[in-house]
Amino acid sequence: MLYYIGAISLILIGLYAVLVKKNLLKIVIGLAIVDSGLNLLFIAIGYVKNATAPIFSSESLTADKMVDPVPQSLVLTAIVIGLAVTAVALGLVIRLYDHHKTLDINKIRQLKW
Amino acid sequence: MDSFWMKILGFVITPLVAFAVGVTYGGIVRKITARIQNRVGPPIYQNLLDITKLYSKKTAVNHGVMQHLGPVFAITASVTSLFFVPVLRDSSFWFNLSFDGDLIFLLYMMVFGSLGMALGAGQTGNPNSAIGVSRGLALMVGYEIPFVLSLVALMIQFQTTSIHGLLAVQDTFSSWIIFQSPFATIAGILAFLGMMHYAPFDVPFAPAEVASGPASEFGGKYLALMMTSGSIFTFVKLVLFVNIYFGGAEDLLTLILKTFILYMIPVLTGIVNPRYRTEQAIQFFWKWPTVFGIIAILIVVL
Amino acid sequence: MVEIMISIPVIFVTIFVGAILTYLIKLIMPKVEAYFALLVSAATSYMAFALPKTESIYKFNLGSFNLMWGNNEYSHLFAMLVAVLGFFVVLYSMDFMAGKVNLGFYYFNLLVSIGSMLGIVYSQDFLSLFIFWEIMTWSSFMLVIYAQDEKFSVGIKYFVFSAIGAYLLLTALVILYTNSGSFLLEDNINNFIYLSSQNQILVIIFLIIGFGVKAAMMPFHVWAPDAYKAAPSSFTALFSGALSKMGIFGIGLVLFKFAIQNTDYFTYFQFALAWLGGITALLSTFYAVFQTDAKKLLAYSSIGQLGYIIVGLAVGTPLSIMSALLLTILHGAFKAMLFMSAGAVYYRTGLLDMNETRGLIRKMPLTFLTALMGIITVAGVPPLGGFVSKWMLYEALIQSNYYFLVIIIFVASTAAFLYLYRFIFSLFLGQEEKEFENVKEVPIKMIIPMLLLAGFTLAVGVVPGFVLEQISKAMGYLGIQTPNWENSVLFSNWENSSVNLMSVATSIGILFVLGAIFLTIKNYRSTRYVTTKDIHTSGEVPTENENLTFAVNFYQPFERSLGSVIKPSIDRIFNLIGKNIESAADYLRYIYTGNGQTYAMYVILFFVVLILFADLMFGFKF
Amino acid sequence: MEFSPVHYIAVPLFAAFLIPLVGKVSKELVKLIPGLVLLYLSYGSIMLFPKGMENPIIEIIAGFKPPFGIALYYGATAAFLVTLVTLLGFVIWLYSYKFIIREPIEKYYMLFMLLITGATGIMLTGDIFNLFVFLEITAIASYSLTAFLRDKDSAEAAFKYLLIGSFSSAFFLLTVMILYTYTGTLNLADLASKADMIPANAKGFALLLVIVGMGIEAEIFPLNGWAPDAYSQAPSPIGAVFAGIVVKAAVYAFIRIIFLFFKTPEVLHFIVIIGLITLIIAEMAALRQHQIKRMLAFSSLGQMGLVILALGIGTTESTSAALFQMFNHAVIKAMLFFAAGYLVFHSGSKLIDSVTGLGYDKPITSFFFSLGALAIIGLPPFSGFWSKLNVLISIASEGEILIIVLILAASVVEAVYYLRIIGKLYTRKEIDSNPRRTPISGLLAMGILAIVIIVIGIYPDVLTQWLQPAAENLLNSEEYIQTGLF
Amino acid sequence: MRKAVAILLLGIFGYYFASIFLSLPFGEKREGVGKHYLENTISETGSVNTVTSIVVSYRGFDTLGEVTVLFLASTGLGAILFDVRRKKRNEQNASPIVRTTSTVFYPMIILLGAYVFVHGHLTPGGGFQGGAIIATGVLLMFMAYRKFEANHTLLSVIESLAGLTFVTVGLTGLIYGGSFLVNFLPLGTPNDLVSAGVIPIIYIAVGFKVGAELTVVLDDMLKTIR
Repeated sequence: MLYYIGAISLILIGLYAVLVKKNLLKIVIGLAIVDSGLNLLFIAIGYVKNATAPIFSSESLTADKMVDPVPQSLVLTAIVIGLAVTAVALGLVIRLYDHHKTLDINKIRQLKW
Repeated sequence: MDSFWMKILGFVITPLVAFAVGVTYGGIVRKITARIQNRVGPPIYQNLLDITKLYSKKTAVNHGVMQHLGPVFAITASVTSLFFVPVLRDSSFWFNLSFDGDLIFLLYMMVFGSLGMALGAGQTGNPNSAIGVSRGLALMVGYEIPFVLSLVALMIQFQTTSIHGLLAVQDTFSSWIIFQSPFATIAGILAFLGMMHYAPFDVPFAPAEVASGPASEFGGKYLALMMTSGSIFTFVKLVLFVNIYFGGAEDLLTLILKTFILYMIPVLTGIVNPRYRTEQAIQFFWKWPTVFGIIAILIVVL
Repeated sequence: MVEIMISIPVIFVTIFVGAILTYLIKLIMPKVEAYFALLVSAATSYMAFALPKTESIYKFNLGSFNLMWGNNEYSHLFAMLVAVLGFFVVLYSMDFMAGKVNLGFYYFNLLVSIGSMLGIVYSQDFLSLFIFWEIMTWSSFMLVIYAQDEKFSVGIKYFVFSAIGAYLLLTALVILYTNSGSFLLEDNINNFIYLSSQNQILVIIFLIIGFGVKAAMMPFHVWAPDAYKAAPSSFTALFSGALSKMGIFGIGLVLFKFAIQNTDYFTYFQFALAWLGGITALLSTFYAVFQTDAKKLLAYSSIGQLGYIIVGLAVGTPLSIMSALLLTILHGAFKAMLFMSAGAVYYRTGLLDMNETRGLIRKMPLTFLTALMGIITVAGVPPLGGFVSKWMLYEALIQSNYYFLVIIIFVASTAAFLYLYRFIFSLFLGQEEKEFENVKEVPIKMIIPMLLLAGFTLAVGVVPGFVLEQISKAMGYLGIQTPNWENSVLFSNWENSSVNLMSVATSIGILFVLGAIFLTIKNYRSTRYVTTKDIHTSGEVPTENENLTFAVNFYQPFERSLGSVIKPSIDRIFNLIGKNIESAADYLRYIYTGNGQTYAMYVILFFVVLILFADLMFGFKF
Repeated sequence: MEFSPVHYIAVPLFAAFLIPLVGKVSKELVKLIPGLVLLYLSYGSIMLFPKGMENPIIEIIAGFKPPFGIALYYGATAAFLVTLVTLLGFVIWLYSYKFIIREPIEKYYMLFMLLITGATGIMLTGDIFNLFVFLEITAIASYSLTAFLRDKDSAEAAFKYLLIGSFSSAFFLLTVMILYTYTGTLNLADLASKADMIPANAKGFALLLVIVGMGIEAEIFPLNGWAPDAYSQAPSPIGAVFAGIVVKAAVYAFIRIIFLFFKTPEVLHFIVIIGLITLIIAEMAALRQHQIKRMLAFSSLGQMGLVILALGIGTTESTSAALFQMFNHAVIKAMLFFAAGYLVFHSGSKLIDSVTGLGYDKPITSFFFSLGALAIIGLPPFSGFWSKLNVLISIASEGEILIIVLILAASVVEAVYYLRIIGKLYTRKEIDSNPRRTPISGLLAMGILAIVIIVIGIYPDVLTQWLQPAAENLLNSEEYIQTGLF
Repeated sequence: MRKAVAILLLGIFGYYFASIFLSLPFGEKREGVGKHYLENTISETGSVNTVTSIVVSYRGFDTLGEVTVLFLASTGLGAILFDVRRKKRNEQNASPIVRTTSTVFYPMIILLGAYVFVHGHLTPGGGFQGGAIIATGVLLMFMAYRKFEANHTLLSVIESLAGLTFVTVGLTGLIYGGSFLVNFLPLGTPNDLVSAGVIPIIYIAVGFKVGAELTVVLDDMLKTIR
């Protein structure tokens, strides 16, 4: 249960950063935090009490004593996607800083109306 | 064959009579006006003399075809209108073409001449003519409203649009329309004031302001023709009003009497009144005469 | 062979393919395209005339809808108008447009608009009617913007109003379609009674407004003066003469095929429409009086005349409908004449401002003659055709209890004299100025259509029978009993109320000739022509530079006497609406603040609102 | 190797991986490869299209039957849209061929290929997590392409897009979590068949997450703040890709999920309302734009609002009308973006005012723009008319007259701002004649689209016959479940 | 203002969010595809690591997408930062301790990464993890030696080749096995290094690819540093 709360808190903290922080880098960090929260949440959902990792490295391990492997594999993908998005975001931040000489999102609003 | 020649004769005689009556009235009016203004005034036949003189005069200049044709339009219109008005009741000799057209037609026919005049006046290039025409047309919109209101009231009341129909109605009830629908008559007579262009509604021709307006550039035979047409036209209007509102006339004498009395209304009004400005004249017609006309229609409808 | 050749698809193929070919020919061989366009329009007009009226039905399917084209008496009436005017306008354009840029574009759109008008009248289903309607709209829009310079709001105004009309039309059509499951006119007419009463009213109102916009019905007329002015005069002749009649075509159809089925409300529709038409006629006449631009004046006049037509249709007695249809045809002729003569003046002088043009009568006598006959016809003065329709309209109105409407119409047509005189005076009469010294009469190809149309108005004025015959057949199609008519005598229902046009014409003709002969023999030769500078000005000799022209504020007294009647301009109201919409749009724009974070906030806000909504309204159970 | 749906994904992907290698050899070849790929896909589409229309083709990936493996679902709707995407993609490539003159061309085409991959993947996949992956591919490619011009504004636009896009992916991932948690499966058909296992409140929450998450990509109001920026700052062909391909894929996925899981009257009503609001606000906002491409972007939002509205009506007619409208919007808006691209290029400014008089200097480009404008307003005889008519008819048969009136009012507004541009184009003005001409490949691309617009406008049956099965396929979730699971 | 609104909105959001997720039973066994995977992974894919079998085999298509996403990230970054002003980097290297350690550890880290992705089907880890480890090694070198340059051409060739390998394996499966990405090689014995059919091949390709791509990403960004 605590895992859920922790993950959800992470998501909310990330969202807060995205919504409130002025600094582009902080916003990107916020997005990354949201991603982490989501991933943790998903992993937590897949957890089974008293179970091990889903690897049949020895004969003694049986299927019903293992956690759900699907969330893990999905999270693997999600992490990579989050990484990619973060990378692109950072690239854009670099670009924006190059042009605007600032990281304040309130000052980067040429396109409006 | 006989009736055919009679008809032709009618076509010839009617304009002559109309001309004679019109010219005489014109003379009388000048006399009366003079007397009231404490002048001696010209003799009654002065207008005839004027016209005759003008006919004999050689016209020196013209400004183009339209000026040339303007008087022709005018005379055509007045004589044609005359043909379509039954001059005397129950006398086919004076009917001419009056069964071939009705009141609405006449209303439009009467405009024809003014239009021609206006075109002729326009070509002369005299600014006064154009001003006169502009005023005249504006004035026309003014008095047309009560007049049409009045006529429509009558048309609806008696279910006819023809003058013969109105005459027949007055015959059957043996009472004039002035008694049957007084409001319509008042509206009509008030409109008639404007139609005759006597003061206070003489804005289009005001000699002192626009130098007789449209006619200012016409002289000689043009003027003669226009005066002729004017005389006939006066007669046409008088006969028309007499026919509509005052039961028409059985013989020439009655006709002359009635028309003369009717004619005196605008004349006498004119003598004692100064000239309105154009917009005042128009607004005059849009006030009381219009109200009377509307009342007339409302009475009929309700 | 010929019978097989002439069918509606062939007509359409001829004109639309012809239009495209004209455009292409312009690219390859300039100067030939006008002749080709003339050929195309001549062929089309010929086929429209020769098209059999009943047997030429053509059915097909498109986009899973049944469509049908066919000719009937009612269509034929309008088709003839379009065909004749279309041909004349192309003929007129040949010289009028010569030397302008983008002629391929011009002829393409001109031919397409002619074709689409034919399409409208030949459509026996609402869908193809609507399609042709829109084609007509954009092709005419293209011509409106064709000659524009910096100002292009005119075209947009035209299009916006057309679009409003067209979309109302579309809404109505869609409602009808869902009712009857088909777009065919026939099915819709038969199934109209199954529509709910509320929808019936809605459909009729939408259809009438939809068609009425094109017919420049108040209060949707605001586009017309500007658009008529902006289009080249040659096209304006068609625009006002034929294109606006498509609205009349539709209104006639709606009133007598649909609205009449709704017996409860039909009289209200009639009443409302008649008054709308009357007010249109009156107000637009007043507006026309104060115009200084010749084409705008004619445009307002056009609106007014269309008002008469709407009145005639709405009053709905046989005589009034006949007058309306006659006026439809006649207005096509005389308004084309007037626009063509205004165009002719423009062609020679480059001016349309009536404060500047003057005294062209001796330079352009034939154009003047056309204009003269045009204004006489508009004014409704006998012996030209306008009188016939006016007379019938008045008789019908008086006899059908529209007491006050008749007054309005009367006043409107009296006031029409004002602007008509202004038009002819300012262009042709008055002082002859030096600057117009070298003006010549326009080329013959422009004169021919004008004079032919003038002849037509005279013919209608004397022997209207040849037009009334087709009109009465068209009325038969609309299911209206035909009033009495004879070749040259007009009848109304009341006794003695008739006009013998023949004797009128004879009388006028004889007297006119007599008078003219008299004056000519006795007078004309003996006078010498003097210039218009040589006039009496109360004894003073005018100097060279003195202004002797009375043109600016021609009807100032009238304007003053009207006072505030014409002040609250409908134009301004629409402008206000447009402005408000635009500023509302401006405010909406501020939603997009440009701040990415705010957009993110919107996302969360939207989500939270959705959650609350879902929880409080549905408790998350959908 | 017979053509099968997976080629749509694998071949462009292959091409994208190949391009850097080829780029070492020849730059020209880099430009040609996407064209060849898209030509091949178009050819394959046309071959496969009739089969897909008859029966859905289920292609199993990696040899595991659903729900255990991932399967591609090539049903009638997907067939219709994928064919549209490949054909349009080819035209866009044709246009890009001479338009994209800015380095790194190699990366442009790689991203373009990946974008096509992602979009077709969204349309084809039958697995919800796979859908997420393809959404992300599309999104990231879009971010990068938006910033492709690398100027001040495009970077800003891309960042906004990325910011909001991240929300989209987060929300969608949450949806996947909820659905997976309760059903234990990820295959869409399987999920739909087990949708009852989800408790009501979780399902409702998932619905909201989907509406927001997919709504961002489907550009519904008020989630579309990123869209005008991205559309207008991306290179013109990418604007066309966004309008013609990306948003179509997103709307398809959105509505597929809604129809599969949440097809209740309340939800459909809500979609109708949200579509209507999107339509009206977008059109109003477009009215006052000063930049031509930004205006096109808002117009695009409005059009998608109309599509969503029509989808929300939820009848076969309305759905087929919506698909028709999607098709038209893709084709016409692509053409408008193409033409606008060169208008901006020729006039040297993004502002609407600067196109004044270009109609005489650049007649063909202007002609295409005008044609597109008239078509998108819905004037016959162009294709836009038929879809609008169908949409209206389908709404009217539900008796919603008010909606029709509102749609048409929005259309009037639309007419105003498009005609303003046409008016400016053909306003006579002395401008310095610009020696630069629109290259032949650009004209060819626009010409192809113009022909499509006119042909379908004159003879809509070419297309309408395919709409019916496509719409039925989209609506019929029973069939989807049965065929999707064998 | 913005803060208050954000807190309010997030409060409501969090409340509902939590109320939905907290009602999920925690740590319980669930029916579904996961169970099927656990039970059949060895027989169907030959991989003892179920996560790997899911990632590469059952849901191999996802992984293709995943690889694509990474590829996209590097391509996109390349496009975005194409001609960004190259700043001159601080010439000064890190301290000798760091440099020495880095030099020593660099090959080991690379080796570890290689180990992780080669043994992806046997032990926790796989292509992505291995690739990431490799990139870490490179990052270490970047930090230690300011002049350390990654060979862009080589990296992009590796990237492309690895990607092509993946797709080619997939297409080969389509040709030989009837469906895209299907295993067309013998499964071998579970827990052997050479087993599980195409999984190691794919994971090796992925490992190279991820390593190369992350390196490219790092390099792209580092070049912009002041």
